[in-house]
Amino acid sequence: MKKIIIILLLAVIGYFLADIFFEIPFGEDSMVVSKEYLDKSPNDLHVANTVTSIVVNFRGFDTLGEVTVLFLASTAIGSILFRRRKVHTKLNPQRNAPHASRIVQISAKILFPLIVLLGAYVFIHGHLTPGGGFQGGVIIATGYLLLLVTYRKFSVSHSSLTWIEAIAGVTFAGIGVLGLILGKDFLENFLPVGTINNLFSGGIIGIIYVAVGFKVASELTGILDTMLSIKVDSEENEQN
Amino acid sequence: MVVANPILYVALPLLVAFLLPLFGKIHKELIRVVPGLLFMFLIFNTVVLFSEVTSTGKPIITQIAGWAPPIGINLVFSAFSGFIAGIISIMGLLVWVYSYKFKKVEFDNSLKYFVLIMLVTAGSIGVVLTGDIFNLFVFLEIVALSSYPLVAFYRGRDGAEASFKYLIVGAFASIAILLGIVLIYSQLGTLNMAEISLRIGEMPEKIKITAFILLFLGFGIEAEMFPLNGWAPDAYSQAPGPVGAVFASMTAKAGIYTIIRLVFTLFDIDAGYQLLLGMGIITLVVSEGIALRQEKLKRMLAFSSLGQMGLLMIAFGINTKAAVVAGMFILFNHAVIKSLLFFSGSYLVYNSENKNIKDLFGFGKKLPLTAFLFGLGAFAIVGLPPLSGFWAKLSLLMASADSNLIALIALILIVSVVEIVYYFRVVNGLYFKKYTGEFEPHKPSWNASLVMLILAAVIVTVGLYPDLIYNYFVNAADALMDKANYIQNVLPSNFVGLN
Amino acid sequence: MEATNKISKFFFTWVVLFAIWLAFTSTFALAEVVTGVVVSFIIAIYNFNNFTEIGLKSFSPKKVLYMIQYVFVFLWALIKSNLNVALIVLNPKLPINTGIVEFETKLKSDFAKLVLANSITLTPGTFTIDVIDNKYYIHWLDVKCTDRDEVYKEIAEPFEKILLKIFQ
Amino acid sequence: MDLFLEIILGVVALALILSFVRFVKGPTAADRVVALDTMSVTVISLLALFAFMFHRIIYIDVSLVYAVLGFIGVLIIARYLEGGI
Amino acid sequence: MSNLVIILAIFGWAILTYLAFKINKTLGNVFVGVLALALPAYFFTYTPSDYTVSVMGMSLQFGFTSFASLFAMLVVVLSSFALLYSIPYMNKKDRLGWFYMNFMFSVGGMMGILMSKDLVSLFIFWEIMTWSSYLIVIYQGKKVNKVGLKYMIFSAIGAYAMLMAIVLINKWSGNVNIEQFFASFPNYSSAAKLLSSLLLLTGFGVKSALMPLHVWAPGAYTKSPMSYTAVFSGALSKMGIYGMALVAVNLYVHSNMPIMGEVIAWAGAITAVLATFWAIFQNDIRKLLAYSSIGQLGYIAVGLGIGTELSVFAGLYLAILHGLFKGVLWMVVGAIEHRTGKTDFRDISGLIKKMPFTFFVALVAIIALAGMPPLSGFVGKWMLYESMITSNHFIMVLFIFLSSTAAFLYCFHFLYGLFLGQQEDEFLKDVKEVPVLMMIPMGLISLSLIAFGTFPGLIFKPIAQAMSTLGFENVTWRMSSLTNAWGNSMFLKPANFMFMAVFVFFLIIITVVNHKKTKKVGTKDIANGGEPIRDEDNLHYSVDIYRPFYRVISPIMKYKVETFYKRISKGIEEFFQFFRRIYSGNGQTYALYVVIFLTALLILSSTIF
Amino acid sequence: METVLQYLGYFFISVGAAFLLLGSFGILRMPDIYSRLQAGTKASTMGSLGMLFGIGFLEPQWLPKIIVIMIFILLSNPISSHAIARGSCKSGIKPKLNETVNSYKRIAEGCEESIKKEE
Amino acid sequence: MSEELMQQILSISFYGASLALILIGVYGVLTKKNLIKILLSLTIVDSGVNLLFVSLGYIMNGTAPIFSPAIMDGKIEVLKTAPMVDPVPQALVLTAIVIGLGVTAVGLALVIRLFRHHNTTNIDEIRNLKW
Ligand code: NA
Ligand code: NA
Repeated sequence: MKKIIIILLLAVIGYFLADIFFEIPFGEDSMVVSKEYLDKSPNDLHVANTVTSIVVNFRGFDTLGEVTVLFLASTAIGSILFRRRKVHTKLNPQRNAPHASRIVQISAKILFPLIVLLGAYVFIHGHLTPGGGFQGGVIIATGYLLLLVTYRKFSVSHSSLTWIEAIAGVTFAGIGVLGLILGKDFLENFLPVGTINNLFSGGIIGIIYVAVGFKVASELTGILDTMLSIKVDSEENEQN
Repeated sequence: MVVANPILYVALPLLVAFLLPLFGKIHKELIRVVPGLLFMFLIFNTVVLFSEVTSTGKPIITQIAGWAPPIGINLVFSAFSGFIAGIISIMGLLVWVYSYKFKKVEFDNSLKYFVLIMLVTAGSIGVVLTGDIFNLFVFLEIVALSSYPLVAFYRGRDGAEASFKYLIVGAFASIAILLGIVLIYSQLGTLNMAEISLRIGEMPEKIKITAFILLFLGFGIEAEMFPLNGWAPDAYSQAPGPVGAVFASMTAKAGIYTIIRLVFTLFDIDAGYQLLLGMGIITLVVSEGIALRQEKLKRMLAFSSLGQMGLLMIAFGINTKAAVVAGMFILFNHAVIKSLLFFSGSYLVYNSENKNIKDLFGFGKKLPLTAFLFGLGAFAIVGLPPLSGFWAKLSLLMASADSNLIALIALILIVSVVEIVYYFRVVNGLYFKKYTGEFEPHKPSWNASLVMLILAAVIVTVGLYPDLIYNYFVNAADALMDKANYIQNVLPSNFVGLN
Repeated sequence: MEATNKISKFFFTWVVLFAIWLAFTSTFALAEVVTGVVVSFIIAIYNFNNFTEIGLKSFSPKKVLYMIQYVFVFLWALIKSNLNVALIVLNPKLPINTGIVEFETKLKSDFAKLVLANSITLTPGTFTIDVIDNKYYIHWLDVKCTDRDEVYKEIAEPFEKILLKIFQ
Repeated sequence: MDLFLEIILGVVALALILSFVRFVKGPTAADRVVALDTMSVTVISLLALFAFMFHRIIYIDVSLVYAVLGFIGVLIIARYLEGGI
Repeated sequence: MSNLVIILAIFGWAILTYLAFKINKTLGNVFVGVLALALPAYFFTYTPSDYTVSVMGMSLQFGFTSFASLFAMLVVVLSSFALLYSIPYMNKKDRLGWFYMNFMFSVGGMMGILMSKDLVSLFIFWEIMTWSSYLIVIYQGKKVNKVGLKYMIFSAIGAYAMLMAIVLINKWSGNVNIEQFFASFPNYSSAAKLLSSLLLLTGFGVKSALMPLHVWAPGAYTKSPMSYTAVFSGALSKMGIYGMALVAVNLYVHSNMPIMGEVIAWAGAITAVLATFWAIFQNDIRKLLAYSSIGQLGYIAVGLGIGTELSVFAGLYLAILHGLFKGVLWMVVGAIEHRTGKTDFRDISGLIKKMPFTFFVALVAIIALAGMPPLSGFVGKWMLYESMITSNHFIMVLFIFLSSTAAFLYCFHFLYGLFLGQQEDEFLKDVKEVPVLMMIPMGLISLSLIAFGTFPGLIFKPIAQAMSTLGFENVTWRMSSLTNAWGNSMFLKPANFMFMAVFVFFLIIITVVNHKKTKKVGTKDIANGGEPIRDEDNLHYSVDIYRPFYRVISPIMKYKVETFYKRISKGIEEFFQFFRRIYSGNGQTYALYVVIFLTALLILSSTIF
Repeated sequence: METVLQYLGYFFISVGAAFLLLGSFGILRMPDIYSRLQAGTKASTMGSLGMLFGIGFLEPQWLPKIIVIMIFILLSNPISSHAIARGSCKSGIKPKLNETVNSYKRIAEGCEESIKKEE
Repeated sequence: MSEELMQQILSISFYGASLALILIGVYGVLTKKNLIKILLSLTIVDSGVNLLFVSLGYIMNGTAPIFSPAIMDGKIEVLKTAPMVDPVPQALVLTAIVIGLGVTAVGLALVIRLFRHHNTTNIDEIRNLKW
């Protein structure tokens, strides 16, 4: 009964939304501000990837927020799952999962550096290719995930993660504030923009994206490690 | 080098939040000290910026990354948004002082706690200041994501349950908001709020209304509008005491701000005001009525908070200058008084397992100061003169009278009686029921007492001399209601004509 | 001995990673090359111990030759296997006779075992379900024999011969 | 030329659809993972094909990243099937 | 010095007193004494000046009208006496600082109400008075939960009715000035007239405990310390009368809405009768006095409601008197409570021997209350009857007469049950007369009652002045007479003397006759004949004395307003209990609400937008 | 020269597409998960390799990257199939085996053995 | 295939797919009892919205808004025939995805704790807070 009602409700919503969606012509150029971005990204910022220049520069403030969201998620998960971090740090999680296949373990060893390299490539070339700090960071975190799921005893040092997180975050926000100190806007570019499609182009955009890459990688790795290491904690007394 | 800048409201907390773990490695105490310094700076920032806004009479528009709006994101520090930002930052400092001794022994917990408090503050201020609708969405998410862990901060309680409910409903909110933004962007090609406001008429009627509905829904969830506020009582009641105050004074403020901006600035839909008014009335009546039936103190406070949000929606829904001024007053009061109630209330039920109202019977003698301050808060929130709550209620009633909403006046007053019933039940119990001795009360620490006394002093001072801050409300109302001025300040140049 | 081994491993890792970097960037622009050197250096520092077992020895001409040989053997097996699968799949009767067999390998190196397992997986009608110590468990689409030695001869021997040479 | 690519595109799409049928049919989670694995490999090829069609190497990068993420995704589900991560 | 400063000084003094009690009890008492003396001294010597404050764009005005001065006099006199009385009375209680602070706050609040020339400041002081009295009601902390809540709820209902009136008046008149409200009232639409005045009346009616808004009063009067109840029932309830007089006279009399005046008058009459009945059946002195107060306030409402010059005059006169004699009576109860610790008729008897002074003042006050000559109450009743008759309210006369007669019953009960009758030695063993500091206020007020009875002109003067504020100019009065509606003087003295003679005669007869019959028996002796005691045998005046009478009127008494209120509140609670179910605790349901809300908005979008 | 390379490229792309189709056809047709893996892994690996290789012919400057992808696929595809097979085996999915070759015991043994090994 | 037909098909499939994802996800959130399934349903809704946003920014025959060297030099005809799609939705969707990820991760952490506390993942059984 309840399901029928829900389906009816969704049918109504679906009807109205479809009505709206199909009113919007598909594939037509309706850009307004984007035109400016497509013009200014290659010409003013010398950044090939317009998405990147939007993400890091035009709308860099969003991205700072986004990085904060990740930072928050990591903090949140730590806060939600662990009462005393001391118990956890530097302690092998010893998850209850069975051993992974030896084959998978060996391949993980080999693949890990390659994945990290790929991640680094992706975030270093964020302004030239469809990559970026987030994508690169996710790739690196995936590498750690690979190790985490294949090696039961593998654990990431949260202390070093903390350092990376902090330094990367501070780099991002600090570059923003530096712009302010140099008499420009927050997050405004104060470096030479270089030649488009060179690695060293786009001013602060590249630096920020590298910082974002580190931040995302460390944040996500921390989250994954926290989530996968929970079984130790469950033996801890639930009482407050 | 600029000393005060709206951007610092957001940038500095983020910077400090990122750095705080490192500070903690240098010295443990820094974890608790640094956030306080930050909040103090934010207040300094508020003072400087506010005096500038007051003296020039123009809002401060900050562009980010060197791009003028609508290309870049901008912050608008006006008499309206700046005032709310100021309230939030001051409440941030008070929450900090209140929780200074919070879990002193547990390093990691206090680190996370202060990080979350700083970010919820920064997020709320960001919501209020930003001039870009997607950026607003991002800040709302920051607020949400720092609220979830705060709700679930204590393990002995059902915080995780509350937090999960909040998360589900909050996720719906963000989806609705995002969908609304998508629809607006697809039609106008811009995310700048001033430009949206300027060109909203270009949107086809159907899409415009759907976008409005979606945003109204999403912001309504954040603003704790009935029936979208199922998460709120749980979250308020399970969070640590100061966090309840954070919700009342920061996140709820950010929520109501969004809905106000939506109706007042972004869209040109007149029915929006009526919708807001109607939903406010429903929220007020239902929440206050349910508060009447609560056995747990914090849950009662939570429903009372929802009622106050309803009152705010009513005030802004009336949409006259007098009503908006009243709304600003209520907004201010709600932040101050509800915080006092949460602060003192959480000490009253500190050691109680179930946090029932009947657990605190007889505490008037056990915790004289705390009980007194709770009583003062109760007196203030129901609008007894000469406390600040009275003036807000009076101005709202007068504004309703001016708009010929006589039934509304009666309704608000009837609801106020209900409010009196449940608040005075607690106050009576505090003083005149027997202490059952089931648990020993926990004496507030000096810093908590200090905060509560400051809030009480504000309540009394404003009650005795409302004109102290009344003009700020008037200015804020002016700034909010002058849409053309907002657009002109954000988009001064030829960009107005861009199509 | 230990130290030189480590250095050899490290340089091997560095070189391989840098090569891959170059492949990624597909350019010799100075900035890219310098960045690549640095990045692969950093990654190599943290991973060289796991990344390889024999280090720079892998580049000895003999081993390279064997590798090339292996590639061809493998590619041939791959093509064969695919045609085999194609025939089976496209045959309306679906002529399969599946079973699981096992054999023991002589390989000691982990990497060799990995390569063997992968090779078996990619070649006709077989794939590795599990490897426990020296025992390989193989799923065979068209079981021809079940005896360990026969199975070894049928499935693993052609690869193992070469692998033994590469990874010693 | 265009026709050729369109036919190839059609074939690859058909492959995707067939795998998707298996994905929907199941019956076990493992079967779905197999289908998913096949689909992800197909998508890698598809992305490369797009790169060629639009003459943009950037899609090759996408394909590479997709390969890595798809692989690890499948691996994790497989680990889950094994009885824990 | 402006008026406002006095009030602020009182408030400030209240806080200082609180702090003084924190330091030392004696110091605190000194602070109380100082205010008790300074208040009348200052009030009767200063010259009022007006003062205006601007708050949130409204101008709030302060200053005394002569009408307000009349009430202010009562407040000042009663408050300072009660404060003095409190010093010994409250001696043994704790949290004195808190008590006195709130006491002074409520005094300040009352003065503020009287000084307010605009509705907003009136409301503010009204609320200060309300919550400070509330805090005193619950101050003793014994079984006060329900009482306090009831008081607060009714006060809130009243106050919010008033507040609604205020905001509407602000809209219709353009400001909140009281005089301008009265001035512009004739221009109101009839609905506005009705609404604004009814709301104001509700507000004032609650404080003056007019039926059916009286429910809070018995409990509240009973639970606060008696020294405060003297002010509470004597002066604070007069604030309601003050407001009602303003509304009734200014709005109904001068704006030709006599029907509304009738409503007030009838409400007063009914209140007078029923409250008197209730008073009769109380076994607790405090309850008796509480209901008696309600009844007396009913008379006053009758006077105000009828709205002729004479009736208003009578009402105001009764109001002042009621303040005085009720003040004394509450002090008497306080004295008894102070010395015996009891307030139940069944526990107390024969106090006359040990507390003769208290008996004397009680007697004076009771006579005044009962409206017997030669004391002042008689004058008021006389005027009231005359005004009813001259304005053709004959049926109402019956009501008031019934009430007055019935009042004798409880007066008798009061005097006899407490002071006369069987004396129990064990009970009286430790009882002694109250300290001098308690005697002085009681004595002085009693004296004034006698004086006003004989020379009503003493109090006619300020009342006549007050009447001028209400629009009755040139009320002519003499030391012992008042000019009535036809221009004839009412000669009070002969009537006074006549009644006095009759009273003395009967007093002597009764005393002599009863004295003969009196025989001292031990209290344990009552069934010495072996005869079983039946229910209907009254062995003592204190217990169920008027049971036969109760049987007669019980059909009326069955219908209690309280049950009605209880049902309403029950209904409201159940209604919201239903709403509470909305918060089912299931997160999914909350998400469903969101979807339902969205669907509803989408479906209604074409209608709403 | 260019055209030869192009035609080679087209050839490989066609082969790749064909094998991709074949692979998905295989996983649809095969009776149990293990045999589906047989078909799926081999054919799809082959298919993607072919397609990538073909594209490498057509866009020679992309070749380095394409080779990296191919190596990655060669390395990862068999491993993921292996992992799936092992996972299904451990989660208790029985293979549909021909009764004449009674080797089901072995897989069962294999699983048990490997599980024992863990403990 | 004519351009318009292509546009129609694409429009129906993209808009339809995103709408379907949204509705399916919401349905899942409202009906699934398992906390994890509810979270996954939320991510499905997110995907639907993101897909919608990206498809709204699409321009027929458009290409990714990245100026590669070839395009900059104008040597290849791509520049003339293929306009660049709107980059803003892509940038915003990136942000939205990251935010969604954060929310999902926090949600999962909460689920873990709820499971420990209540020993169930059935949302109907986790109702200590109500009324
Ligand atoms: Na979200
Ligand atoms: Na478009």
